[in-house]
Amino acid sequence: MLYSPAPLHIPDGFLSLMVSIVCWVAAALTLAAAISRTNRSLGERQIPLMGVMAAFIFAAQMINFPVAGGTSGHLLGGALAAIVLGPWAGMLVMTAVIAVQALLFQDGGLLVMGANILNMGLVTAAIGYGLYRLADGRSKTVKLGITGVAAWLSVMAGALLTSLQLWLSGTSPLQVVVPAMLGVHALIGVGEALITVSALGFILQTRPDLLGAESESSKAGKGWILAGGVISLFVVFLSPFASSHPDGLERVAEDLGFLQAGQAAPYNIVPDYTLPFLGQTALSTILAGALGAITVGLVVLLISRGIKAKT
Amino acid sequence: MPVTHIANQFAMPDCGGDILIVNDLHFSYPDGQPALNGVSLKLCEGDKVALMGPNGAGKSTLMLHLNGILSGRGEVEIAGKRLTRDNLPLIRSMVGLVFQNPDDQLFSPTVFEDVAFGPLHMGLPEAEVRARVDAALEAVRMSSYRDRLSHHLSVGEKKRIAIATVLSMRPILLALDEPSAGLDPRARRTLINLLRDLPIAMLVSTHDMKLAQELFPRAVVMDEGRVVADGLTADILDDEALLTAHGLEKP
Amino acid sequence: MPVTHIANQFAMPDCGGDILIVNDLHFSYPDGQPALNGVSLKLCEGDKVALMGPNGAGKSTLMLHLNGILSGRGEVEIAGKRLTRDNLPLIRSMVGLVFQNPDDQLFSPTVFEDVAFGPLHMGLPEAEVRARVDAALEAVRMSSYRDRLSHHLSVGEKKRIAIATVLSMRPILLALDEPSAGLDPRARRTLINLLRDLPIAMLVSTHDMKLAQELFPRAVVMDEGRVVADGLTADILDDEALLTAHGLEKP
Amino acid sequence: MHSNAFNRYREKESFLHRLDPRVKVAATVAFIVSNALLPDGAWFAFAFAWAFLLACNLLSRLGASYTFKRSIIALPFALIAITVLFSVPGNPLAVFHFLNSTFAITDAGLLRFASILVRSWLSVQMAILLVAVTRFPDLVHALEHLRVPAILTTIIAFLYRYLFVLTDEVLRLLRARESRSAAAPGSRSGGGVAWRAKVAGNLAGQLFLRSYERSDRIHNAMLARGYAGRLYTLNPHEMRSKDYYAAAFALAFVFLTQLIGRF
Ligand SMILES: Nc1ncnc2c1ncn2[C@@H]1O[C@H](COP(=O)(O)OP(=O)(O)OP(=O)(O)O)[C@@H](O)[C@H]1O
Ligand SMILES: Nc1ncnc2c1ncn2[C@@H]1O[C@H](COP(=O)(O)OP(=O)(O)OP(=O)(O)O)[C@@H](O)[C@H]1O
Ligand SMILES: [Mg+2]
Ligand SMILES: [Mg+2]
Repeated sequence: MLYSPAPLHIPDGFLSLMVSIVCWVAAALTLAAAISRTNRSLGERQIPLMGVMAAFIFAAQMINFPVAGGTSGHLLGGALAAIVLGPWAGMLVMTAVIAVQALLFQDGGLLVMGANILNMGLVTAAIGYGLYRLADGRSKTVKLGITGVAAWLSVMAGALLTSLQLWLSGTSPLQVVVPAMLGVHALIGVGEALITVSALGFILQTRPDLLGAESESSKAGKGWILAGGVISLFVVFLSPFASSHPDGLERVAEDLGFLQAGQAAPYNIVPDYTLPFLGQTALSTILAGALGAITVGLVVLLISRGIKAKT
Repeated sequence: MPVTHIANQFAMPDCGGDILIVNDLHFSYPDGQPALNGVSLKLCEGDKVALMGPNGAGKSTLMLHLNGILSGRGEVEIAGKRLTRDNLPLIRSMVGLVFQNPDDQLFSPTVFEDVAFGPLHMGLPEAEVRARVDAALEAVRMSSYRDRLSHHLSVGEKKRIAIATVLSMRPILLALDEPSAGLDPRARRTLINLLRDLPIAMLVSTHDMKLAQELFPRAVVMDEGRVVADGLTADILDDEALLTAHGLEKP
Repeated sequence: MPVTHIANQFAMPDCGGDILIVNDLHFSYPDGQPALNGVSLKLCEGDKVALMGPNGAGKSTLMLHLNGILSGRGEVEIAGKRLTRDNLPLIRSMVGLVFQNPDDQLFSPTVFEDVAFGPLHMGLPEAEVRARVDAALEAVRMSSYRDRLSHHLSVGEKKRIAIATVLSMRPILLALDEPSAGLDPRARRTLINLLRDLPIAMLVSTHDMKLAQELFPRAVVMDEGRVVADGLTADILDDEALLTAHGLEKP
Repeated sequence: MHSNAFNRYREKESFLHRLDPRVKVAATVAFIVSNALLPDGAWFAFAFAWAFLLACNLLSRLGASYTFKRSIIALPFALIAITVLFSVPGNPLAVFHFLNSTFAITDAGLLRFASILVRSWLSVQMAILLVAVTRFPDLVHALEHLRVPAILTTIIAFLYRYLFVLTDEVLRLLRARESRSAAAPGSRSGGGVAWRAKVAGNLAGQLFLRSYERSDRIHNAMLARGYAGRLYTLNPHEMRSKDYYAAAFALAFVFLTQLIGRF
């Protein structure tokens, strides 16, 4: 009654071991960066703040509003967390939320938790914060407008990543999973955007002092804008492509040599883990690795910028 | 063994219950905790009744039944209308429920938006909404707070705005859950005067014996999910044995 | 115009303030809101003092100064030690501050961890920590709750555990912020007995005049960031003019 | 108020309840990894894993079907995998005509689908059992010992503690909204979707402010008890010999499952 599982939480068993591990590595690297940044830049007050904020995100996910015909919209909160807490703290907070959801409610698995963290915590925070910083110094209306777009895109990004992971794991064919996930989440994203915007509006109206205090230096801000922008573009261009021309995506993979000619679909390569790190899983490894690499690359970029800004 | 008293042991004027009739209400929370074990209660037009009892007696649970937020076995009737799933929205416009913590009640950024929520949700036209907000704020003497941020008000002010948020729906019954908790004596006094002046039937749960004594001619005592006494407040507060048996104290 | 009373107008036994001396303390919140405007106060060994005053008088703010969580202009001295940045850890082990809402005070998942938090952060060895936890739980008569999860407790139980969390630091002064708020009469009674039995000096802010009357021989009244009266509780509660001027009421 | 929905621990006296939480966490993860490692259609190995799960269920004294009843949670997600029934090339088992298209369930597709479902179903059940026999604070301690960064475990511990407080707060807010969601006689009620979304956002904003201010008060409470930026905890757990045996046993089980699955 209190807790309803959300479709983005992948349970154990639905991702291949390889994809799970690659996602874990990507998530762990990003989190390591987040932890070192948070430890370095934020005071001792941060521990209770992040802890209670994690509980806040958890509780806020229960707030819903009736849309029509018995359906209702609700919040995932990744973008909101990053905007109000800053990106690094936002990521840690979302990670804690996802971990507790998995541990306590089996909403999302343990082995696949890396993927869930990546999809719902890290990417959403990067997009949410990156685009929000784009609105630095603009009017409140512009800020809220951009926040809405960011919130919507963050949900779409999560959905897209989820579908790609499912595809690479051979759990669902690309031409089914991408349109289905993106279609559903385009609507969920609207709910997310509406609630995020009005929650932020509420905070801007009552305690504007709370926003802005957490914002990082302007240089690091640029890094985030870049990161958020790149991921957003990735979503904006890949989503329509992936949903209307799923064959195209496979063709690209094929042309690049990932796919052997004549193989009908990548999910045909049912992972056979006699040699888990080599062999026939090469394609999924490489593609999932590419996804991870994008994330890690962005993180490295950001860290180097952050360190430069410090010295 | 708690002393049990027959309900209505004290003489009370009777009107048949034209505003509220609760009949043999039973309710258990989902975790199996029984909270109401057959509550019966009647309220007449203009009745101002105190609802007393120790922690866990079921007072808040009973209040949540009055406008169907919880629904247990038994009957609840407001102004002759049986509470059912279908007329829930209608009933909610007739019963104004004010929660203990005004922070729970006030969820909008400004006072105006909060007081307007009920009328807006009722689908009233804008002019009517504005008129009702003004009237409600006037009634709690907070007209000048119309555009303030609720978040920055003092507890006492928040309490009064919380009452305005339900007055704007023109309820015929007010149900207030521990309205004086956390108020300092001055704010408490203001509240008492406000409640005294509101020309509306009310059921007020409270641990504040003095408030009950001053404001409510009639009192209902609950314990363990049952009404254990119902009568003139003065009589009840005089009954030492009753009070101690149910964890209450003389004011 | 509020009536102003000279502090210490009532006769009080004097010890020179061997536990707590607050001298001319001023403090404004970062948003410019002045909260303390020259507070002076002394407490002797074993003194049990009620701190009364309307909402916003500055009671909580004063308490936060006693162990340096806030620090304004003026002097605070605990057991002869001036409160400075350097001896903050020492002072914090001597002043046990209990906040109004036990949910803020009990931030660890289990009762044991919460009560152990203070001693652990004082750097005591493990055996000593365990002994102190046991003693503190014993003092509030909650030994059997050692391994319970904090969120499963009732308000009254939480309140007692909250007191244990500071008793485990063996403070010489307890500062309790509105300990009886939200308790029903039975839980309140338990708390009163507990406080009466604790052999330790305490400063207790409260809106509960009856609690003050029963438990504390001495009372301090604050309003607008100042001490406006300090004396025998009985005398203060008899001074009708003083009470109404500062938003208080006779119990 | 009570949010017992969040308490997944079931109090019992059993071997599993007393086992060191580190062992329980590690064994659960090993079990789940082992499932993921099994190839499709390794029915004997799956059955063996299931037997192990049943044995754990019995050892926990929660009853053989305790985790089964609660494992429905992963079912909705199975919808996403259902298409592999049709999409994996193989010998058609059954053919449907629908909207001018032909769908064929293939034997390979069925094998893949069933394998995904079984893997997930076994893994979810073991996780359910883990939280049923381990109190959440102990789980967090286990994560600490297993070298999860302290900042994360601390956030998780706070999250768990305030989960109860804040969800109660949210429930009260939702209740307040509900109780004023009224209708005038004869009028349609509810307002527009955007307005309702705005109200939901207001609730979230309100909750945020209250959480933020609460974190301030908690910080004060921590300072008052000597917190100065570093958190110290007592280690409440100690590995005993029976914990080591249990760990070794779980490890042996995983190896055996893999052997069965492959040969
Ligand atoms: N959400 C809930 N879930 C389970 N049990 C509940 C819940 N809320 C209340 N209870 C239980 O129901 C009983 C009645 O509670 P209720 O809150 O109605 O008492 P009350 O008379 O209002 O007490 P108080 O004076 O403390 O407000 C108590 O035993 C309480 O523990
Ligand atoms: N964090 C804060 N920031 C700004 N002003 C504050 C803050 N906390 C309190 N104040 C203000 O400082 C003054 C003193 O507040 P304080 O909380 O000390 O009063 P109090 O006597 O404890 O009142 P109460 O009886 O309501 O608890 C009030 O005017 C209050 O509005
Ligand atoms: Mg109640
Ligand atoms: Mg205070």
